[in-house]
Amino acid sequence: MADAAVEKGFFASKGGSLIMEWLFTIDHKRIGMLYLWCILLFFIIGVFLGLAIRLELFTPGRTIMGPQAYNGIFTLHGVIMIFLVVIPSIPAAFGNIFLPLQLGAEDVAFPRLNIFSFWLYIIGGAVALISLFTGGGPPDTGWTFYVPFSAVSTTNVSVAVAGVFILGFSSILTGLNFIVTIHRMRAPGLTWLRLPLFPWALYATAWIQVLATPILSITVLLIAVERLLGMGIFDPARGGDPILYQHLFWIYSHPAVYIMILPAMGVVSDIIPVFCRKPIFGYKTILGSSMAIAFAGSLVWAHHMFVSGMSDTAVMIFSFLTFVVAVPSAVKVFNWLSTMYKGSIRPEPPLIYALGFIFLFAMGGITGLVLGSAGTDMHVHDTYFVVGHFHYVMFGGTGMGLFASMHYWFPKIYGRMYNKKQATWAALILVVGINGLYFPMYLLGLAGMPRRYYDYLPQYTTLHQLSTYGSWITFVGLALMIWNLWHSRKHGRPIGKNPWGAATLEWTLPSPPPTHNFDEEPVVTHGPYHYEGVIIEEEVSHE
Amino acid sequence: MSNDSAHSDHHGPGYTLFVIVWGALLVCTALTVYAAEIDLGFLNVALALSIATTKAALVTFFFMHLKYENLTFKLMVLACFVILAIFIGLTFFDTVYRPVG
Amino acid sequence: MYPQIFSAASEVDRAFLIILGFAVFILILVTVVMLWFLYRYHYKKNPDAAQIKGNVWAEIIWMGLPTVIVLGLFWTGWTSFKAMRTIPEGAMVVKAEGRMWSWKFTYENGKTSPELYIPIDTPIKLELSARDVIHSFYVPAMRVKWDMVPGMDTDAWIQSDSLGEYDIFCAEYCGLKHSDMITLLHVQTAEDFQAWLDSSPADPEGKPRGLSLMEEYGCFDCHAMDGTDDVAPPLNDIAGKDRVVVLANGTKKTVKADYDYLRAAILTPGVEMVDGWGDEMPPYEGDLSEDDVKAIVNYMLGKDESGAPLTVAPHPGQQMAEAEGCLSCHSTDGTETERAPSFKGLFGATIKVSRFGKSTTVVADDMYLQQSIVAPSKWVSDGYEDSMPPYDDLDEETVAGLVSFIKSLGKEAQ
Amino acid sequence: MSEHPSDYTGAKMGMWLFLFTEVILFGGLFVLYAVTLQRYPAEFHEASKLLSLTMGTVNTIVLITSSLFAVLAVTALQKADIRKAKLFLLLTILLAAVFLVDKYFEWGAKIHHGIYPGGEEMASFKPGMQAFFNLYYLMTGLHGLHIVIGMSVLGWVYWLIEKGKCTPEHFVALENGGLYWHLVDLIWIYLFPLYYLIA
Ligand code: HEA
Ligand code: HEA
Ligand code: HEC
Ligand code: CUA
Ligand SMILES: [Cu+2]
Repeated sequence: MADAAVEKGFFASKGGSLIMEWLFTIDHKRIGMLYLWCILLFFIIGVFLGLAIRLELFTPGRTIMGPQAYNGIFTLHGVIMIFLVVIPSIPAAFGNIFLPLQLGAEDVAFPRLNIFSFWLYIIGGAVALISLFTGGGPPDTGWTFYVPFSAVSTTNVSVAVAGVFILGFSSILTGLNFIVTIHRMRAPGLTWLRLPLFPWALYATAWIQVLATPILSITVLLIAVERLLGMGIFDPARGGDPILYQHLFWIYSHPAVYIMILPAMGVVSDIIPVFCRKPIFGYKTILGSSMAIAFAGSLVWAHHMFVSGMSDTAVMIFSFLTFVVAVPSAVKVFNWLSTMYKGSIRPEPPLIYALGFIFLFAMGGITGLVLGSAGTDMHVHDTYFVVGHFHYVMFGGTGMGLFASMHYWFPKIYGRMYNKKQATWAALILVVGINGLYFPMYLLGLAGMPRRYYDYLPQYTTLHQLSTYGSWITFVGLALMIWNLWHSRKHGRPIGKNPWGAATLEWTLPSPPPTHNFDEEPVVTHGPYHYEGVIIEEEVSHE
Repeated sequence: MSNDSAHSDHHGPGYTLFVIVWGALLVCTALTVYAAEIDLGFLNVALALSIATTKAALVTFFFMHLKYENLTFKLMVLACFVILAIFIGLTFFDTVYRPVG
Repeated sequence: MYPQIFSAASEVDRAFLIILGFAVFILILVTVVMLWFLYRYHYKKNPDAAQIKGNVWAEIIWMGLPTVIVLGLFWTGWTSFKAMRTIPEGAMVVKAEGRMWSWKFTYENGKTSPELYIPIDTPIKLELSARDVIHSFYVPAMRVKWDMVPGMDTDAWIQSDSLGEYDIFCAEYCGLKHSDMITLLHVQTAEDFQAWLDSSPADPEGKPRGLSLMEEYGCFDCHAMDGTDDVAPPLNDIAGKDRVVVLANGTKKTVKADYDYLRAAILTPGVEMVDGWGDEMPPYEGDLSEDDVKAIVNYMLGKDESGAPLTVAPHPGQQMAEAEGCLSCHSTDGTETERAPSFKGLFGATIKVSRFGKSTTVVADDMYLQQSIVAPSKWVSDGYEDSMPPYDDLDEETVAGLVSFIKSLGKEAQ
Repeated sequence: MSEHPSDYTGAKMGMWLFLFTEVILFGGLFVLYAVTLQRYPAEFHEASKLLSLTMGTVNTIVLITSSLFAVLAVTALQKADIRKAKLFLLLTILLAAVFLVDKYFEWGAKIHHGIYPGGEEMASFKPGMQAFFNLYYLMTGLHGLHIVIGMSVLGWVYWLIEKGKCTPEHFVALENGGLYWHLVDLIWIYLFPLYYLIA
């Protein structure tokens, strides 16, 4: 019996009902798994909505739905993808599971708070979904909820922003928990400079979550107040200023894009050295750039507002700062590439996904420069160029980062290995598909096609159709990947503790890790990328 | 992880200190009300805010025991206020320089 | 990219070239290096990794160099922006107003138009404003985009070095028909422009003034005239009907749609709202002169401007359709001939067409109708031959008149 | 698995972080306030005159004093004087209630005069003054909500002491409750001059 329990690790039932054991668990690994499943579920919903958008745009005019439905669908697509998928994705799922393990800790600092933020996530998600079926129907404002439109729209905006409000708190509490965990729960010998880069990235992310998200809360609260009491806080006739709404919104939402990307960068920084068998190049620079991005990320929000009617001085300042933030990202890319230099590279699936990440993130990030430059942004702002940019960084960046983590840690979580060949193929198809899907959007944007358009002029038809074909290729890659992982969960080849030969603490545990993590508190004596003497344990050991 | 005895050697300061700080806060309040009576133009706002900040500092350092916390805590508080200052400050680059009209 | 007709925008295009050029270069570099390393240092070729932990100089270089480059990019971007924002002294002023979901351009002599006409090679200052929510004035051919914010005055400037017609888009999401908020920029010779500017907005061929006003003010963007609910209640046959309205304090009452009711519904729509509809209609108070309101209300009441009952005049487009010979193939009463589909009920219908030889369906909206007249071969309705001649020599007004005539023959009731 | 065995510093750190989120939450409104003040200094001046300086000052003193009692409660508990700690805590909550009563009368008077969002008097104000009062209601309203939350938290801590779950050895609950209460005070320290004193 003891044996079976070890084999199932933290999955092993302790005899309670499923609900009690999972929904009320305070084990960080279970909470992480709950997040993972919910995030994947929402991701699939979001993806179907994305697919519906693409089908509608296959021809000008009406293809499969009317304008009201379209506007609702892209709003929902944006809200789900941003607030329910990419913001929680890596930190809430993999952060929860692996942060304490990488620190050599028993759990996060506040386990009850942890499950509470999961409930908030579920409640927030449920409220957001309820807004679809009640009141005036699905909100049609876009995920940015700009006033005054969001104040006059007859759709169910109030309920939707209530959902966003709750989700914000879920995110804040996760961040808070992680900061305290990293400060207080590192194993003996695990100094700040021996911390793997994934916890470092989570640390930087957590600060953004704590210090930026409350602005979102107050902003959506103001929308609700505006709708329910009609105060006119953003109404010029009553002394308000609609552009201030945009400031408040982006004060949160720009830093939020770094909430999305930093954890993915952290994962990639952890994966690359493992498969190159050499330490990460410039460890301190990478962790420094994470913190720099987190800080400088809060200085650039108004680059979303270059043509909003704000002052030209502000345009200059924010454009300047935007370019400055691009540098730490560039530094990371160069350091990753240098890590490969003279390595002994094993192209296993996690590495393929990580390299896919670098390529796609660079494709997206570099067009951020076009957007950050005031003159060029004037042309491409609110066109498909922007849509292309953020899909590359969010899907190609965060999405691929999430997939990389899934493939990297899958054997740890399930104690089994997926089909590596299929995983690699899925990665390659995804890279091709994502380019097919989003590259035409750059061209559309340069040609002047505005975003959030239900209908378009005939001259844009060809590019829209190319993009739609691309979405089908993406679909194939995604389906193959998910099927492979789903199947291998139960039927994969059993695998040993440390199939990749990684040097961080989670790989010293059995797979899946036991409920109590470490039998005795580990003592750390070297850095996280020290591969000397680390054995690749492919086989299940029978000690 | 701190060992459990860590906080038994945490001797907070005594009652008197806090009563003194309270007295100082009341004096500040009186001062700021008085200062508002005299017209200093825009300086009024600046003065009121400096007094408020003094009071806020008294509250954080003494009532909230920040004075007795270690450097990490102090840096964190600093980070929070720096960020808030950035949010307010950078917004002014827009609103102050908007063409009037 | 789009052809470019604005001299100040050439700096923007140069900035595009520089930044995109840099982007392509760095992307190729990153990708090639990545793939080369992947190949060169494959573990079979290179079984022992060199334990390099970093290199201070390398890192300083790739922190410093990008910083310098990036600041250069910032500067090109900013100067090009500055050029677009520096409005020349003495530019001709045109007021542009955005509203759900149409445009109104007002010239210095008081003439208004839903499309923008400008003379060639003349700097134009656009004073932008919005009536209800935020819209954005966007001319891709000029790289100009600027938001129109309710309650705020913003401006932009344009100038064209080429004659022709260019698209104007609304680039800020503004609700249901955001994507229909498209209009045209006509660049004319100085003489043509002057002639256009001086022509009085007189009713084309006896169209009632109330109707042209309603078209001009965008009423039909929200209201239909065929009894169907659009974004707003339909306005045909409204005269004398009982309306249930909701007052500001939430109570409901029933009123008759008489002159005063309709007048108030236009000028201050938020005060008495039709039950079941939201407060989306912008108030037209101060925008419409008392005369104009009178004309509109009388038109809705089925009277002419003086208040006398109207004899239904034939639709102005009918004459055009006859003159251009459309009616020799198309019927207007629903009878399908072998040669061409009927106009009746065409507008709004979902029809099967073949496009480049592939069959799809489209909705016969404004754009479709317009395209079907100018370039009929693009979409060929199923069951018909590609036998209609392209009418690409018609002027804009005539095409618009024809489209509006087809629309007047009813919307497909679905 | 139990809650992590009382990591005192960790718990306090968590509380501080939470306070930061509160600061930033109000910070959003401070952004609005700052910008609007800069735009309509004269109107703010005028509108501020309509507020009762006496009531504002009284409330400031009340809140500062309640903050004092909160910190004294912590000190008393640290010194293992449970009886005193409970007394101070009660006084804190009592003064909070006084604050709310004062606020009730203040708001009531304004609303009575039609100065509230949607009120007739308010509608006749200049835009800048309307903005002043909109923000006034928003910020003092949100602050009032925090007073209520703070009272509940302190009440709960009182109950913990009563039950012997918050003791001279494990007083972090009281300390954190106190921290929260000081924050509420801190925000008022700024609201007071910004609304009452710029006349
Ligand atoms: C994961 C999310 C994510 C990330 C990481 C980024 C990263 C960046 N973004 Fe993006 N952005 C979004 C998500 C994201 N963005 C979203 C969602 C929107 C639209 C919101 C909406 O309106 O709905 C948006 C919109 C947006 C705009 C507004 C456009 C508009 O509406 O007009 C701008 C403008 O400056 C911008 C800029 C940038 C920049 C400069 C970066 C930089 O951080 C990028 C840095 C990366 C690189 C530079 C590439 C890698 C480096 C190299 C290959 C080395 C070589 C590089 C150099 C030497 C510089 N973004
Ligand atoms: C991480 C975030 C994220 C992700 C992953 C995506 C993914 C996709 N998005 Fe995204 N999108 C946003 C975030 C994201 N989006 C945001 C924030 C907006 C702005 C909203 C706004 O304007 O307010 C937006 C807007 C947006 C638009 C612009 C709408 C407009 O402006 O009018 C378009 C248009 O094509 C689009 C398309 C897609 C597509 C095709 C996908 C692809 O995911 C689709 C690719 C995948 C597939 C095609 C696979 C389909 C899979 C299945 C069918 C199921 C598979 C089956 C099994 C697994 C068993 N999105
Ligand atoms: C943005 C959309 C929009 C535009 C543009 C618009 N309306 Fe309306 N209109 C509405 C809506 C929604 C209602 C119903 C709610 C209300 O009464 O305010 C309405 C109601 C009305 C009514 C009352 C109808 C009834 O059933 O009693 C009249 C009359 C009217 N509009 C006339 C006009 C005229 C004339 C114009 C142009 C000058 C116009 N509208 C432009 C949206 C619009
Ligand atoms: Cu007007 Cu979009
Ligand atoms: Cu941004």
